[in-house]
Amino acid sequence: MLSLTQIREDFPILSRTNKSGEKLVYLDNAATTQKPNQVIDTISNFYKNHNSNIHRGIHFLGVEATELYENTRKKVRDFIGANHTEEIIFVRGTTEGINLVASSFGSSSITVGDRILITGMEHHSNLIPWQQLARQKKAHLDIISVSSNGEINIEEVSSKITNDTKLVAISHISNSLGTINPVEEVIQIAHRRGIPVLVDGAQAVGHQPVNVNSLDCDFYAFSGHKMFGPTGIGVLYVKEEYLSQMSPYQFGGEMIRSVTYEDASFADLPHRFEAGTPDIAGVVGLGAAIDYLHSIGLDKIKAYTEDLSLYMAKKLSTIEDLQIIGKPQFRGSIVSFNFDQIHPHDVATILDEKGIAIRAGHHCTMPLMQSMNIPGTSRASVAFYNDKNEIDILYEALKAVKNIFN
Amino acid sequence: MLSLTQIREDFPILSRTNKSGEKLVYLDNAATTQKPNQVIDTISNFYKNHNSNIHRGIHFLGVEATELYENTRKKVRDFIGANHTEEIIFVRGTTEGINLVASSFGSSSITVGDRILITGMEHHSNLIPWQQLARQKKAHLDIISVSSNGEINIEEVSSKITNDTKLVAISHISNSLGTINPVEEVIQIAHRRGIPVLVDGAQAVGHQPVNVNSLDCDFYAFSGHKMFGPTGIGVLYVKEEYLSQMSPYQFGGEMIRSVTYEDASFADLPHRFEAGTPDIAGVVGLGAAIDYLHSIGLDKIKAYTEDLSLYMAKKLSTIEDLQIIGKPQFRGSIVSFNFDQIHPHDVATILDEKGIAIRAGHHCTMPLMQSMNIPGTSRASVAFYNDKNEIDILYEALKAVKNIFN
Amino acid sequence: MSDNLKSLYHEVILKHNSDPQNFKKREDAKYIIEAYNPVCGDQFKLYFDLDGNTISNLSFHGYGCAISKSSASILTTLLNGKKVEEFININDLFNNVLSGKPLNDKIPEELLAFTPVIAHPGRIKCVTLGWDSLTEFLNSEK
Amino acid sequence: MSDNLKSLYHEVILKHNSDPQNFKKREDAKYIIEAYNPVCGDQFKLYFDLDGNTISNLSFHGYGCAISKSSASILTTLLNGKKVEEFININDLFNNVLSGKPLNDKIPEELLAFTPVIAHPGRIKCVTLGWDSLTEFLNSEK
Ligand SMILES: Cc1ncc(COP(=O)(O)O)c(C=O)c1O
Ligand SMILES: Cc1ncc(COP(=O)(O)O)c(C=O)c1O
Repeated sequence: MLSLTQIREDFPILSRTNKSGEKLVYLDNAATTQKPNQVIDTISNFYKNHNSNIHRGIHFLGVEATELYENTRKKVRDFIGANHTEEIIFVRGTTEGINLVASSFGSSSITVGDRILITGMEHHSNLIPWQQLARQKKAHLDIISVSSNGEINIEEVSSKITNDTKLVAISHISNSLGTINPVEEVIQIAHRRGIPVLVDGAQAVGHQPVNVNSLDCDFYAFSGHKMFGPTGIGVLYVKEEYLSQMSPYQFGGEMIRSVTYEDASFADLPHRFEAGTPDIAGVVGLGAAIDYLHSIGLDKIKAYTEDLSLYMAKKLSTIEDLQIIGKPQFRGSIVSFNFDQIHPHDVATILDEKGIAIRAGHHCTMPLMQSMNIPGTSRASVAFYNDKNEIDILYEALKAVKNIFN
Repeated sequence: MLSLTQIREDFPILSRTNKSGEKLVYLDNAATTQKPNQVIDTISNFYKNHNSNIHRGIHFLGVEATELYENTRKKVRDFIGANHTEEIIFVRGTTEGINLVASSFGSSSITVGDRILITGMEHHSNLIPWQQLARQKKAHLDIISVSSNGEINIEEVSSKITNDTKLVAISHISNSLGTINPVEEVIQIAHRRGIPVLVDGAQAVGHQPVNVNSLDCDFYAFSGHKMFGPTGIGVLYVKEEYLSQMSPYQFGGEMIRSVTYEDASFADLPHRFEAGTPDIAGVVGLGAAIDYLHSIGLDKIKAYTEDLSLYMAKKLSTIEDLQIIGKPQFRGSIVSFNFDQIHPHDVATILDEKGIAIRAGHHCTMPLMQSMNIPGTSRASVAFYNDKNEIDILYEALKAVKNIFN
Repeated sequence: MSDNLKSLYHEVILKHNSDPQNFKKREDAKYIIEAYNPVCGDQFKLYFDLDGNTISNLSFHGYGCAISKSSASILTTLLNGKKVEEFININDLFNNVLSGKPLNDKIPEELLAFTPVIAHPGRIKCVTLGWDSLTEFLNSEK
Repeated sequence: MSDNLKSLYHEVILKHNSDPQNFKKREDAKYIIEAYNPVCGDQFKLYFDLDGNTISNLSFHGYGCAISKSSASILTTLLNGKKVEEFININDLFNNVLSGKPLNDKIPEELLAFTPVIAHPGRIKCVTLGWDSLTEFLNSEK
């Protein structure tokens, strides 16, 4: 078990109240997580003591800032079990990471008639880049269907991989249903045919141990703000084998080796992919988030949040007229649900009045909602600072919602 | 005059010392500026009290965060004199802003045989995107030459604009020479031929009043970290007329109107250009930087820093064997210089030992350095928190450098 | 139930939500316009004719939250058979109320049920969804 | 002048900077290799022959800061006529010194002039520029 009182003290926002004086019950962790003082103070401390541009600075601040920045790259490497620091590219977030792959890998490796395979539960960030790439290249986008339980069928993965398939892209954990996808199996199947796999890890990193080496994925993208770190920073892991083939994504300072007016040659990896001044403070803050997660332990975090989320799914399912949307065998920290006759936005607004923050809508998975024939869901998502008491508060509030509409 | 003691107290890093106990004299402001407590505390306060994802949140934190984020867009609009909030796109920095234009505007408006006109003093971020776009589109990149004083000739601008010229891109202030370019005149000339102009404002914003409306530029890019704001955030201004023609740059959440597995339609401006979770805290911090700059006054800042920089240029030019590189009529806060026989990196290292932070190298303007036949320069750049006493310390230290090598 | 909740989901809203007025498709309507909120996914159609300057046979159909649905329902009850100018006038008054301005003129009482939504800026668009679409249509017809 | 400065720009460095040894182009050298530091712009060429295992006629030319230039100059004085293994040995010792490890073996005294550079991590590459290129070349020749 975690020492919850201690942990909650690390997150100052958890003592916020809403306008009616109701205490915040933050259950919107899938949208963004809260930040511990350790992260907030690291960012302040960076600006107060070490702020400088990096890589080219000879002065002591430049040296300090560069060290903090590059040490975080090592931390990230170790955190996700990558082999090389070169494989760690700092980006704005999951969305930019996937766009980078779609642009750089996509432009060289996808051509007319090729196929890209994704699942039907992907976040728009792991759907639209591939959809638009396919349109542009006259390639095809294939969709692995999602069962009413919110799961994919591993046989369908096999059968939908063709000789023309050039990439498989799949979310580690579904942000709208909570499904933990069988990414290891998908990767094995794809690799048997020599096809690289991109994993959208936005909902996994920070909630469970993730090891890109044992997963053997080829691309892995995640966001700092969803793992208790700062907004504006994320990571794209690219396996060395693909990295060296990829052309730069953006052009500018820090990513070149040599330039004339006519042409440019590009810097070593990974700097080639980090054009311009990066979010230095964001990177340093991300490092603090990793340290913080280590200090609690990711195995513990996984056990605790999955238990909490199962408790939530079970408890909410006892409410009359409430359906849990997605009943996967393996569930992350997310539970989606709907009332028969009450719109998710009305649910969320009434909960908001009670200080409970959940999300309502299509959760950037519109086509999934269309395929399930629902306009959206209410979604509650936990983190390790939540507890069963908060779930009970949610439960009571949802019963009150029902009463208002009856 | 500014109240320097008060201002310096706002910047905690200014009391840092180096390993030898020498007090920091920060003259590397062109690389990145330092941040006042007002900015640092705003970021902390955001994370401690308002952190949430934005735009789709119904709960009170989501409302607060969205309001803070979108209010900053209004602040930026007013700060640079834009007409519409839609014209303000948040990006990582100048580099990403220019890459966005090169990709979105470039892909639709530049074709075989077209020409793009830039100056010879552009930062790599305002050179390589155009160079690579030109290569990709079989278009041509034309270069306005830079005089030995570090200036462009306005007649050459006229003569280098042809019927095939589709874009002019020019820095407001040169980051390696300090030259304030005659952007108004360039824009007038280009507009007479119906050609849009992009201005790289990285070195101008925060150091002088900038008004995109009176400039009448079509694109204007700048970085938060160079205007006393956070790293990882910047702004691209796009005049409405061009904005509506431009296709999205990255694809993902927050930038769509409606999505199926087969296709997507895109959100209203400016959200169409802000895919994924943005750097929310960075944006809010940028707003605090704007407030801070307003509280001092940009006219005062301009007068003060330009006076300081002229003082510096004059004083350093009295040192024997020291050449000022670039002697423009109008100088921003930057002075580049070289000793006859001493390498810029050696200069910077010796100054570092004395606590003085300057930059040495090509300053991401390699082709300019090649054209001037120098490997780089030492560059000292001031901000409104510097003073003449610090310039005098620099002066004495440079004389010491000369002594070491003699 | 707290007072806040009572007032936010006022009985007027709840009534129109569970029993929306003029809630029907009419494919032969002279005008069919869409009211879509991409943020929520709320999606209604408004059906009506224009006899000269008079809005007639106004109905709506579609899917949305209680707030957007009840607001659209009230829209149809208030404005069927009214002149375009009357719609514009009421719409202006309604927008004033929703932006928190003091109320000088008379406004149909049902609309006051939506004032507590002001405290939830993310939901204002739900209130105005149908109204905005009709305004936009009328503006484009000018 | 502070003690720090004295030691950082040691007279050995200053001497080799103002009067670099074996500073000449030799286009007919058996091997010409480039030493380029994209961060600083330092750019040297090393010219040498290999007689079996022996490095001979070692010279260098190009442009760089005092540290990279003096280090390259010392490299040529120390290693001309030496065996490849000796270079590797000295290079390893030198790298140990520069990474702050305690010194067990004897190392040519001139090289100790560079130890203060350890405090300036951004400049270490200047010290090792020529050495690294030679190492890389020898590794690729294996
Ligand atoms: C003139 C100019 N343009 C562009 C840039 C790039 O800005 P950033 O690195 O913040 O993207 C800089 C900063 O180095 C600059 O000085
Ligand atoms: C599964 C999944 N993928 C991608 C994203 C996009 O992440 P970001 O908005 O940080 O780029 C999210 C976050 O909403 C997500 O949940």
